[in-house]
Amino acid sequence: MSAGSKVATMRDAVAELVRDGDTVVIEGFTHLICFAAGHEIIRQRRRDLTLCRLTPDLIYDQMIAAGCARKLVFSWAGNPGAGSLHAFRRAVEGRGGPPLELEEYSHFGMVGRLSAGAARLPFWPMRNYMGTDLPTANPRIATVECPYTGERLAAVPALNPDVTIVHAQRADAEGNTQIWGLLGVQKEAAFASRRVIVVVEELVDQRVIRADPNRTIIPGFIVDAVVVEPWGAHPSYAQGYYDRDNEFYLGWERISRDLAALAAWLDTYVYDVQDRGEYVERLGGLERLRADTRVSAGVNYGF
Amino acid sequence: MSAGSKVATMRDAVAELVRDGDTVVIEGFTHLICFAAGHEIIRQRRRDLTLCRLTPDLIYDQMIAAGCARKLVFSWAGNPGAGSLHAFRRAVEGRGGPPLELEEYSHFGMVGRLSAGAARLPFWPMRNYMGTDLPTANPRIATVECPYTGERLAAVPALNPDVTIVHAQRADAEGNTQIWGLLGVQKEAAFASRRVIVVVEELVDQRVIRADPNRTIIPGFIVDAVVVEPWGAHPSYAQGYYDRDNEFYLGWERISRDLAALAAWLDTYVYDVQDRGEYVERLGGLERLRADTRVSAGVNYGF
Amino acid sequence: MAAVAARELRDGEVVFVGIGLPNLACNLARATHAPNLVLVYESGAVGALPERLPVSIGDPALVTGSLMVCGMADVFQSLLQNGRIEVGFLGGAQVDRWGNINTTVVGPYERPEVRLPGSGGAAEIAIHARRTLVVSRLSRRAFPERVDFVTSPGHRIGGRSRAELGMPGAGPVKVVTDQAVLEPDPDTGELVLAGVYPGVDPDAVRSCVGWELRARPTLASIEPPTPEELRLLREVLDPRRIYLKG
Amino acid sequence: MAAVAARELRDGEVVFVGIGLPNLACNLARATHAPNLVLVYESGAVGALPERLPVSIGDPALVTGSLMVCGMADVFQSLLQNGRIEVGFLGGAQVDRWGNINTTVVGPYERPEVRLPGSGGAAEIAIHARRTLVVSRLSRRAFPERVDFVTSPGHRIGGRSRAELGMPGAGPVKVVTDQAVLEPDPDTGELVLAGVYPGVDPDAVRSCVGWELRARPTLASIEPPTPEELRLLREVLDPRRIYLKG
Repeated sequence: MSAGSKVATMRDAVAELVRDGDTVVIEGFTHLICFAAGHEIIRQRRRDLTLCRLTPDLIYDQMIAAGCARKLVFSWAGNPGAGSLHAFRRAVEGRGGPPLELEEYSHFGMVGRLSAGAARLPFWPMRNYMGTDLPTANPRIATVECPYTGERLAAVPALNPDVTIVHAQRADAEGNTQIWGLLGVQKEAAFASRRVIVVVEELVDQRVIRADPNRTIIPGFIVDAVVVEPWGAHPSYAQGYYDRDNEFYLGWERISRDLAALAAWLDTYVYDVQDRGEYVERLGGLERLRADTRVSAGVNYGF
Repeated sequence: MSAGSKVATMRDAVAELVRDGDTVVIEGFTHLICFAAGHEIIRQRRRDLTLCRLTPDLIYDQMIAAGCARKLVFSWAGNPGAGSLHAFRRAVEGRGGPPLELEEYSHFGMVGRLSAGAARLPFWPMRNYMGTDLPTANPRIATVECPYTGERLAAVPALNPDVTIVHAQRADAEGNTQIWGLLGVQKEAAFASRRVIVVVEELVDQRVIRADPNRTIIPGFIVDAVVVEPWGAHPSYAQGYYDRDNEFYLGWERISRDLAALAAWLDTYVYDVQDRGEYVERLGGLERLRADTRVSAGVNYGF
Repeated sequence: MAAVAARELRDGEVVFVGIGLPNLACNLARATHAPNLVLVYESGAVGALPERLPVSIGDPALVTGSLMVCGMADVFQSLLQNGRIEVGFLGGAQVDRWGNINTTVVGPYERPEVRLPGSGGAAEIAIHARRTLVVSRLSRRAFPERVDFVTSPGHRIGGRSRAELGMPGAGPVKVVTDQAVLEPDPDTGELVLAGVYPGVDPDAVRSCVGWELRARPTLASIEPPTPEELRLLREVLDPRRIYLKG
Repeated sequence: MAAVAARELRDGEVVFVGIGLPNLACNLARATHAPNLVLVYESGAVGALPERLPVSIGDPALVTGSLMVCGMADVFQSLLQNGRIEVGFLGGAQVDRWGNINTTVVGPYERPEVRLPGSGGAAEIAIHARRTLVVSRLSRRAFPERVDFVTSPGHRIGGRSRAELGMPGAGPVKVVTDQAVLEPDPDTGELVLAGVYPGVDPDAVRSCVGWELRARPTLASIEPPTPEELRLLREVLDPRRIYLKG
């Protein structure tokens, strides 16, 4: 069984599948954040996007600075372990930068929204938000009555993005995708989405996928394009491939504080480069982040 | 990190953790059905149990025949690929055998009940049952109103068993449990339950678990006892360990039809044996079912 | 029946496979015109390439070499309820005038004459699969005017249509039997005779159906299995004749 | 603060760990009196044994050699909402009289003076963890009478108790600062002075708190870090002083 190959360049995948005004999810919780896709979206100057992520992280801070975003849907907007997202803060604190509409939840709320989207349910129930000011800040957080106990639970609305972009360690040409290490909400985001782009460190033969089917998170039949982009998650990391570039995260504090420095950074590392390969070149290569080897043992699928 | 060992014999685990009147889940969809635990429950003559499983399978047919069950909660009560569960049918069709109360759902309904239980929610919403007679047969199938769209969805009540028994390929002494191949609803059943017994083909050093944490389905801190019982899932199967004993499933048709044959079978293979080892002996060993070797490659957890 | 059902499958489709004849039909289709069929089993095996005839929907042979194994919560929520299943197979002890199927009880639910296994995944497959194919041997017992219990809803239930009841899927598009093929009337959803097997008299079919079976203006004559289809079924897919009753 | 917080953890407990001081406190506890502490990170790493100081809650070092990695739906539903998390750590820009915490905005939500990161998992941790420990440096800015925004509810919110609001967890049992420890009054839930660090004047503490801080009848004197605790913190756990400000 081998349907047509879905392998595409990042340029073509973004050109075809990411459109102005789209609701976009680039997921990956600390692990496997697809900066390569975010940069291509900036290069292609997409506009009026509704950007959704639990943690906007540097990638959405960059996209906000570049003017791609109309709205941000999120649950934690900091620079993990390093400080603030200053493009985001400037916009929200009204200190210059394009205006930005916010729709704010907690992590559990965002997870519930994508779980509902993946199950094609209109809402997701949870015990949450009592006593917090979040429902006041975001009226989309509602309540639902239990048909058995009569108690009122919190509810969040389904999130069904136009396009979800997931970075993964490996996939085959049909898009059967395997991830290990932190899984975040990538599976839910992909199933909730109308269009799905998978970006991988390695394109593998389908035999590799079939040799360990329990590692498959996303089946090829829900994937629209497979982009092969080594180092595509830098400065975040890919378990077993490369470590997180903490110096980059720490350095972003200084760059993002300063409009001119931020603009210069975008020019040098996004607008003026053709593709991911050139980005890695300009950084002088990333071998220093290459992961060491801790290979797990296999398991027996025989019968 | 290594808390106290939870390793126990099947006799002690069942004596301590399975009580008369309990709501019991022995899950495993075709794969990893813990017959060893069912037989010990029969030997210890537990009574008035509410037995819950998507597919009662031979194990609950045997427990019903032995008089352990007061009630059955299920979604498909056949002998997979082989015919009927005759102890179950006799009870339901009023052709002798102890009376049996039924609470019937579809597979999705049972999965939803355990998902709600695992999330400690009182209900689980789904788009289901419109046009079917199931809600008439089972009034516990209700509806819930979406706070966003106003539409009425189906709802099923949470299932939180007193005890859940899960068979697995391997676990460490603390109960950190790994399963591959079909996963069924074991994870949900374990998290939904007040008490959890894990029965394994192999007890492994914690290093084996830690070498591949993505394979862990159940963390030790929700497990009460770990029982080491090779061949414990026979006549069902354990991927990578042994194949399904189809002759046994086919043969059950004849045995379960005939009250005398069924009683004789229970005497020979359950009541008159001390433990699983003796059961396997009486069957003349099960080497014929030993799985062949199809070991997957490992993945790199380095950073 | 397997060969006729197999022809209803299009290459590349995602199919929710049951055990027995549906499994044979899917593997026959894969071996002939639909090599890229994606077989999904309710047990959680996706893209299975069974090396032997699976004897249950949870057969280990469905796991080894498959594309993905997922838990059953994902099967029913992310695949079926999500609308990703294009074809679902259904069979049953009773199929009625409106394509409703009963796999629960013969007789009253509380005190059944025959207790059948029940829904399994059949209720939600009938509701969510984009379209379903029903496979059942023709007999007066199996095709009553009205089923004793609606396990899997068809085109009209208690007078209400699928649309009125809010069912996402299109319902049964074909009922494949051992003598003829029935299809729903596009307007009413009532099952009508669409075609007969070579040499089968439409009146013989009518006598096996518990209602006044109407027929399409022109009946399709159904191609018998080709020699190649027969060879695959008898020599490759079910050599021990576990599911092929002939 | 790390040492004082560490002492609040009991061996074998399941702890929802945040990054920074909470992480130091948990690893100090593991290295001393609580070797069997189970560290759970909201990123999905369970039973982590980090070989290096994690710089984020999703650090790859939390995965390698951990007991289990699960998706975030499982973290929040099967672990946190399920009631399996015994201790949760919280910190924040503002902690008020009733133990409510603000990590969302300073000033009005619509037009904040300072936009903070927001809840992350803090709202649900405050609601579901069996008990929580709050770690925050003492200052008048950080301890107002009333927070600008309730991100994580404490013991009394708009006059209503946790029980009235239906929160499963017990809420903050201790607020560990750099000068003193505050605890909720058992009856009212109001934070009161429970103990001071050696040489700290209770009035100095009062001057850093935006409400009339009451005190327990007898104040506990808090043991300073032992030489061993200091050695572990400074030489083993955070040699580069990333989180230890002294």
